Amino acid sequence: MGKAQRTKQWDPVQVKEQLLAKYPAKVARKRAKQILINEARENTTPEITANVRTIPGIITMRGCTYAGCKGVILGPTSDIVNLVHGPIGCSFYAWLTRRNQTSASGEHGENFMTYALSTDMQESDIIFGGEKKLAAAIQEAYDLFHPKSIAVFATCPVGLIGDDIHAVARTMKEKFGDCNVFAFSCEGYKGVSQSAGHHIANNQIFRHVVGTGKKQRSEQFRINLLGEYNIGGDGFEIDRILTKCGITNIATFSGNSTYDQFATANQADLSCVMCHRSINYVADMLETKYGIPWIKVNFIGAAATAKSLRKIGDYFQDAELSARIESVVAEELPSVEVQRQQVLPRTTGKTAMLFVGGSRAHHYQELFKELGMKTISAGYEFAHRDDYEGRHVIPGLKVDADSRNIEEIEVQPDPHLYHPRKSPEQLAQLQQDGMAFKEYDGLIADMDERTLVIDDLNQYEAEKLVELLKPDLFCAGIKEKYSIQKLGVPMKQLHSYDSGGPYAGFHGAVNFYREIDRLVNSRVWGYLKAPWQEHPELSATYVWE
Amino acid sequence: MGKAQRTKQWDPVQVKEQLLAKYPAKVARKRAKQILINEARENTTPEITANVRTIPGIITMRGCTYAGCKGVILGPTSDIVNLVHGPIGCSFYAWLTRRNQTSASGEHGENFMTYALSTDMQESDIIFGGEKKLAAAIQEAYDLFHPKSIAVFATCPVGLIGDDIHAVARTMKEKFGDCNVFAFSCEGYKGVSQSAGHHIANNQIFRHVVGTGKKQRSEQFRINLLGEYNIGGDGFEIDRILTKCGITNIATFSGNSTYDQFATANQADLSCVMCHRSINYVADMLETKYGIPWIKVNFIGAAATAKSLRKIGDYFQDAELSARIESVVAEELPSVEVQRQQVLPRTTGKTAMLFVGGSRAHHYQELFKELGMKTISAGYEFAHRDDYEGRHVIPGLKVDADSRNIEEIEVQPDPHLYHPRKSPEQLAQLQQDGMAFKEYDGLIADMDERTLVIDDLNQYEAEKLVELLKPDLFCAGIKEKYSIQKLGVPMKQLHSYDSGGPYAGFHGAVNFYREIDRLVNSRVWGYLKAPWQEHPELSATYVWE
Amino acid sequence: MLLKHTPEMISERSALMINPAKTCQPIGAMYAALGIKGCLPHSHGSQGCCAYHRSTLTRHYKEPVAAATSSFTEGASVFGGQANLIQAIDNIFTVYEPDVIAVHTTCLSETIGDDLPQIFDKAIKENKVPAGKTLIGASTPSYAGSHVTGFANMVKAMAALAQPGGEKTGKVNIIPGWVEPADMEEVKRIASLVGVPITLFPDTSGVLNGPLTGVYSMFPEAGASIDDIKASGGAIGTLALGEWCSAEAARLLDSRCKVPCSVLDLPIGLQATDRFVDTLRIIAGQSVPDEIVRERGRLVDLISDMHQYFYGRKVALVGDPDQLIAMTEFLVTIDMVPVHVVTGTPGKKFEKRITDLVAGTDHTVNVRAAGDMFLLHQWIKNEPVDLIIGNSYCKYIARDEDLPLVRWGFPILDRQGHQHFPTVGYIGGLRLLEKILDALLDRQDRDASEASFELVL
Amino acid sequence: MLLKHTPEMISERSALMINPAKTCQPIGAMYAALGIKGCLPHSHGSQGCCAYHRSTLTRHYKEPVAAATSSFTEGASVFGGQANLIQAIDNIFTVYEPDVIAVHTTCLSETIGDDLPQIFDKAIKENKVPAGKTLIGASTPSYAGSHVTGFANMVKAMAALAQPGGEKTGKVNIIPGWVEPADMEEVKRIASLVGVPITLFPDTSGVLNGPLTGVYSMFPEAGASIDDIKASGGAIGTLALGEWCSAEAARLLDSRCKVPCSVLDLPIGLQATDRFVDTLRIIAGQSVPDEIVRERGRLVDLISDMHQYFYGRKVALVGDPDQLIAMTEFLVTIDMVPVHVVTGTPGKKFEKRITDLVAGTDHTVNVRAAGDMFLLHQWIKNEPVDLIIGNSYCKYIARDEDLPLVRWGFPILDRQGHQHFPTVGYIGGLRLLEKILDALLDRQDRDASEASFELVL
Repeated sequence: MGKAQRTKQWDPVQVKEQLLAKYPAKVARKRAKQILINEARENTTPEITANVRTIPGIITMRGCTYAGCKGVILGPTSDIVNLVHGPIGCSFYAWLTRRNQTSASGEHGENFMTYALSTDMQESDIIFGGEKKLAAAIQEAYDLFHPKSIAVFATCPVGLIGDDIHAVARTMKEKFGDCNVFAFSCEGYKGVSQSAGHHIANNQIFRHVVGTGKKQRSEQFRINLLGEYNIGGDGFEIDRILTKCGITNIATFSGNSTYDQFATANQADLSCVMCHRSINYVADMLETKYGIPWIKVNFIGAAATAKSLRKIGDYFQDAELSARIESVVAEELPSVEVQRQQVLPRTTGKTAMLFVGGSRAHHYQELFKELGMKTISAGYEFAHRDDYEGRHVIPGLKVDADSRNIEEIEVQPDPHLYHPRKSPEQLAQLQQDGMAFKEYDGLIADMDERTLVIDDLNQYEAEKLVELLKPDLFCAGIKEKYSIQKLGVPMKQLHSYDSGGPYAGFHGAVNFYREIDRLVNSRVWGYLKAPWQEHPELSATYVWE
Repeated sequence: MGKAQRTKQWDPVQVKEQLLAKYPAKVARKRAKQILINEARENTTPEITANVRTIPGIITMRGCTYAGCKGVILGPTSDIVNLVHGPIGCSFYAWLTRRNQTSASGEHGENFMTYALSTDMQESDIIFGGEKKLAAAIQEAYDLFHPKSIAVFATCPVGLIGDDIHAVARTMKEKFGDCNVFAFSCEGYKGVSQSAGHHIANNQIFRHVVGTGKKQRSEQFRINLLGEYNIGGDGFEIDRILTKCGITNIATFSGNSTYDQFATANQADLSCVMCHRSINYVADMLETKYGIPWIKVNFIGAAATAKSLRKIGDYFQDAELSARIESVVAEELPSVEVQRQQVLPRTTGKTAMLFVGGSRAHHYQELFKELGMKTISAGYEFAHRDDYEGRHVIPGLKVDADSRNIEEIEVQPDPHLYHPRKSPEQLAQLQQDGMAFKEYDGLIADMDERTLVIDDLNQYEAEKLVELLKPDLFCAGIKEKYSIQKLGVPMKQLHSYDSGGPYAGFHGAVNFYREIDRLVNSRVWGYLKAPWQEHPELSATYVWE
Repeated sequence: MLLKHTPEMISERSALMINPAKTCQPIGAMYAALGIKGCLPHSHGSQGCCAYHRSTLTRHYKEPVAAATSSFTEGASVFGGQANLIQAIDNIFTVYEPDVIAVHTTCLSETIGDDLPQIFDKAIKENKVPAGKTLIGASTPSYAGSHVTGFANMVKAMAALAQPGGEKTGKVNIIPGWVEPADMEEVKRIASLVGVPITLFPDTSGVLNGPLTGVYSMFPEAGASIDDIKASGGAIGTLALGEWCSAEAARLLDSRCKVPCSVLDLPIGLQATDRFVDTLRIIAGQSVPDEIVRERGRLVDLISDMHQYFYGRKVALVGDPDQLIAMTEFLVTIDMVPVHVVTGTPGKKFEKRITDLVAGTDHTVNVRAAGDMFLLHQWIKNEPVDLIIGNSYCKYIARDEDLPLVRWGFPILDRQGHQHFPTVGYIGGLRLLEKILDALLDRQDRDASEASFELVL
Repeated sequence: MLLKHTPEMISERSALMINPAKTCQPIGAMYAALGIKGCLPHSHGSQGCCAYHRSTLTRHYKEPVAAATSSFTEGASVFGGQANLIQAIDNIFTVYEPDVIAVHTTCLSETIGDDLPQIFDKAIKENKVPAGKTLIGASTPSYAGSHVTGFANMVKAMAALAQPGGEKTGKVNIIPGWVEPADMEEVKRIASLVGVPITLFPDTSGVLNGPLTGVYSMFPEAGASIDDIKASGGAIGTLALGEWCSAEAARLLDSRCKVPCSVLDLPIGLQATDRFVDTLRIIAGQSVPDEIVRERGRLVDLISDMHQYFYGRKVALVGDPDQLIAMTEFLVTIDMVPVHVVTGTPGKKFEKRITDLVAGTDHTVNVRAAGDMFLLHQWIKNEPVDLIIGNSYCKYIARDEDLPLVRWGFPILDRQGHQHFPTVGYIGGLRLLEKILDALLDRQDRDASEASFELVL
């Protein structure tokens, strides 16, 4: 894998062909639509197929709806007891494996994230139904922990055998009186990826929790941060910066969150969306029901962080806030820049590929740009077309059989809690001044021409891509890590950060610079061949000293 | 090694013959005098040869004079900087290897025991003399540590090349003014064992330190504890008990001791000698020079501890003290007894052999008795005849070539500091009441008939003894440990306690009971043979289930 | 406190499992299938199962774990997964070209009643299975047994490949159980030293502790070959190591192919290894070679040298039944005291066996088969221990209770090296002793006062 | 603080060594001699030397270390130790019946000028040496070099037994240096796998990691035989592993017997092992066998898997020159940063070599050959590190500075297991990586806040 090979021109069309060559025709046809060569077009973004079924037998990076619901969305909340109704495995696998950190800041310092609760369904439960066992388990959880809320998650067989988990939850909620019990029909087979699970999770949180909070929030400059999961402490860093700026984060959905934060999220003045994919519909619902406008933000990358802060400042139109934001940026950015400059000569010109879940495949391109690195291929594991092409495609999205059963909540302005944060005139003025509400242009627009955008990349294509394009770095998840590294290419997990992080905000950027420097300049990849493989010839006799 | 073999009668005469059988005649003759079969005699103890040269080539347990001086006597003192003048090895080996614990109770919490200081003599020093280097090293040690005292130790070459370490020490002491520098001519080749080193060490401490203390000690019931080195915290336990009884230990020679303790040792009212071998002459000198009577004590064994405390109480003739001692014994002994009774059924009837340095080969027989165990053979590594036969033989001891050069200090009553603690009448009365001053009856008197008492036991004899007598436990030092255990017999280090201890006093007794229970009842020794060695026959075919 | 909501007082739970000491069958089947040469494991169910199993195995072994899934949608879940599986088989053989696909079911496909043999037949009829290629199937419903059961079921499916009435091979089948790749290697080394020709299946050595060479091979040159597994029906006999993981397969070989079997404990620790070696030498009709005798002697030696630190120290254990049985015996052997033993895999036989092993000591043992780590933690709160031995999840208990932990078992997610050094055999015993001693002495050093801090231990 | 008197400010010392990183020659000679089959080491000096060496070796190896001494008295020290040594030789051959007595001198006998060859001659003339028995002698004055020098000198004395002009054996001599018994075993295993017939001397494997069987044999069936050592003069060549421990002996074989030699680094770590294996395969004219290639690949794999925890972490090292050179290279290989390196054994070449090894990195290294652990500690106070690697004495520094410690080198007095697992070769590299990672991650776990305590690492 010499430098020469790496830098040589490659033809994306040929690469795409090679990715598809070995597939059965039907698979090739399908995948062809999910592999897009980015081209310059006038005012249009090329169309990609996304959010479609995984092909059986083609080794995918994706997980399931349960993973998206319990693992991703509800996992990071410290004071809700999560009870998985099903055989033991699903509870086990989602137990402490996501690295969402918590400061356990609930009312009584609760932290249930270290507990995996399950009804451990047995064959008899499958045959005779598991509702009684579920009710008993909820009771036992309540008796042990006395939490303010218990969330119940269905795994695959639950839906099939017809357990009515919502009815059980309702009954128990009523019985307890002081504990909000609610349930998620997030069976793993639903939808086509984790994305369906996010949706199910967010809907239920919105329905059962948001707006129920008694506490009146009176802080200045109140926002919600949507789609931030505090992996490796990202949320801590963002909160640090927000606090420094004088901005109050009412609720993060759902990194380091608490039940009460969700419950009072309706009191925010602005919703800021990090991961568009996992939660943009919640932002919409918050606006419709409570009158909270939303903007897209990105705290991945130092410049992006500064930009997002200013965007929030602009929204509030408060001179003092804006000044404070400027002073925070002025205080933090220079030392980040010093670190960047140190690393830059060692990273400039290197190439990266990013294939991760939601927005990270997009956001992290900011950081790579700051490092002078080029993202030559990227894609999402579970995105929809709008995440690639921008929100303008949403009205035209087709609802297929797999998406149809994922509930869309219809919301109306809340008779008591709805109040518009800005007058129509103010909003119009803000928009005129450049503030983009409810806007996201997607990943494709930000990528260079002739790069490859690939949806639901699989094991086979990943390996081919690496062989053909020899990137300096490949980013994906744990399942992909070692097969890529076996090829002699460093692989960075952008789900779990390989136990690293935080990578968000200013401190996070510095962490990331250092980590990428380590990865693309490690000595390790020079050891693949033994000396006798480099020089296999055998001299007739050994030359002694 | 079945039980049957272990309990069968053995003939000590035959055993002795077998121990000697393989030796060259000259060696056999010499060793015959050091191997004694204990016999009942009327009012006489059988005579044994001891404190004689080790036989070259016969693998001995003994160490050298330096080891006895630096390692044993000076090692446990926390606030004297010990500087070894010689090649590096001797300093290295005596570095933290003796397990003498310290509470660093010097004036400023000094603890120099973790430091090994050496002049690291090089060939040029051997050729041209090492005095200058020694002086420079003393200066550097002083500059770094500013101790109140620096002790200098000579190793083998120093004496041979004629370095005058005492002159160097004197010069530096005068130069510093606030630091007592003194030296020990403890070259390893002197004497025949560590014993000579103890003597050299104790003499110099007595000469350079004792009696120089400015502090007036005014506590009640002041004693010195001589010959206790705080291995594994023994001294801590003894001090705990003494303190509880209201007895003040002015100075321990030299476990957990400080310079100032030595310096004020002349102010004690009584010297209590633990290890007769290493220090009895100091007790004599303390009496002669300062008027402090001495008695033999033993804090190894619960009963022995109680007995020793009462002995001290009897000496002071103070009703309150005696009452306090009784109450301490009454408080502590019963729980020791409970522990003993628990272990007793598991240890009764087991046999032990003890071959250790000074008094332990004698004292620990107390503990084994408490465990219902029989000591079938014992001896000292470096004792003199009086340690075996009792002090009555001292006047008749021959001074041979090896002992002649080990200085005996002649002391006189100190013109200022001498004052008799008791009047002659009081002493006479005490003696009449059974108080034995300056008395030690030796090991032989306490051992059963037909047991074997062996001086300077060596590797070969140890192995033979174990093979022939199959004891349940063998006690010696680290060098012996593993060859004994290879024979399938547990081996307890009674120098270092195998990292165990304390074994002195009441708590120590309990520790020892448990440890011996572990050793003689361990499952380990049942694993020596594999099943195929127990049943080596091969069936024609394996019997499947 | 990270587990601050765990109360000391134990209340029996009838329905709620908290902090499981087990996971579900399919992951075991997947691990077992990786021990077949040229095999791609396939999860017949929702794609999340496969993702979870691959992730967990990858985190434990730090190696690529390739496996495919039928990626059920809601439709398949209602109408059956046959179409998905046949399509998957076709895609897999076309794209990845394995020699074998080892399919295991999930709670999903089991609940809807998919019938693997029937689907396999159809796939073959539809020419989706190229010549010379093999399909294996195991029924591994997640709602019965545990990951251990799933492993056993997949191994049983391998044994079902064995052909009755075939040629006598003169070899012995050894079924090693769910042990690390290095353990499988060590079992082979021991058998080879004793002179017993064996077929080991499954065999993940070289698969899940592979080299880094710049080449990724989805199917490394390692694992038990299908030919060897098929020929295992002509073996002299089968040694099943571990009742839970291996016995069923061995018994199937017996009933199907008349290959007699013995079920031994996992050769972990002195005495279980003794029995394993003794069995091998009797089968081989050979003397035990000096090298093994020396290794044994070294283990006994180290036991004696470390004994003072082990004696009477209390241990809490959690893991899988076969491992725990062997480890409990080993701990008793070295005079340690197993105080609490929990596995998640159900089975009363387990509780009896553990109780029997500890019966010879002065102590009693808390043992629970269908237990969980919440209970284990409560037991520890009620009767403290000196050491925990178990998987990475134990670190939370260890931290809260300030106890040393020896990581052993599955999964180990926060340390590396376990793949490379066996804990079976005498050499494995040395490693275990070293690990236990290090844990105890690190703690002793940490807690020592300055006065009692020791250079020499 | 246990080393509370160690100031941060460094003052150069001209005369005073504090907390040495070395000890004296004779102990090295004694260890080397234990690697000869049927050999009783003999210390010609005061009995204290022998007692100290035996104690230290015993504490490190946890095995019996038999050795005799001339037990000098004051008389012998003045008039010479000839009588003592001859008497000792007689007693030893009579009582213990070794095949060989390997005598080393001490500062005492060197200072008085005892001449071993002359004494040996006299002993032989006086018929104190039975037929077929061998005397070896090495001059090992304690006031020159270090324990490493003493080891090298005794090995050189072995090489001096080699007979010039003897039969060509077709074998390669390998002088392994002062490494653990398990390391010697591993060197033999590697050579055997590559297909190079070797004579390894000294060879303490089986001697200082012996079994417990109920039998004590002062002379186990292990070690390099005198016949093989004598025949080493007819070898193809000699590989000396380690300049400090082994080179002199190899060069003597060259000059005396015309056996050519190469001096390699100790095969510790990836690259030094690469060179060792590459040398072997060139000598053998063979391909490197798959088993070794796989082991190498596993090491590279583990390096890559652990790399994130190693990268940029600073290490302080103390030990012996050959070991430190190899370890420094290995640390650089894995992107760790050797910051302070101290050995006690003098030699400017050492300082240059270490500096050169670190030169390729962005860091500079403090290195001192004739240093001591007091200096090392001061260096650490001035530039803190993430890890200490060294012998048991480092635990005092580690405790005071609250640093993790990997015990490696000599002596290790407070842990066990080092005798049983090699750190040489690729497998040894795996062990070192595991130990380093465990030390770093145990610390990370200890120091993690509750929020950042991780299940998966």
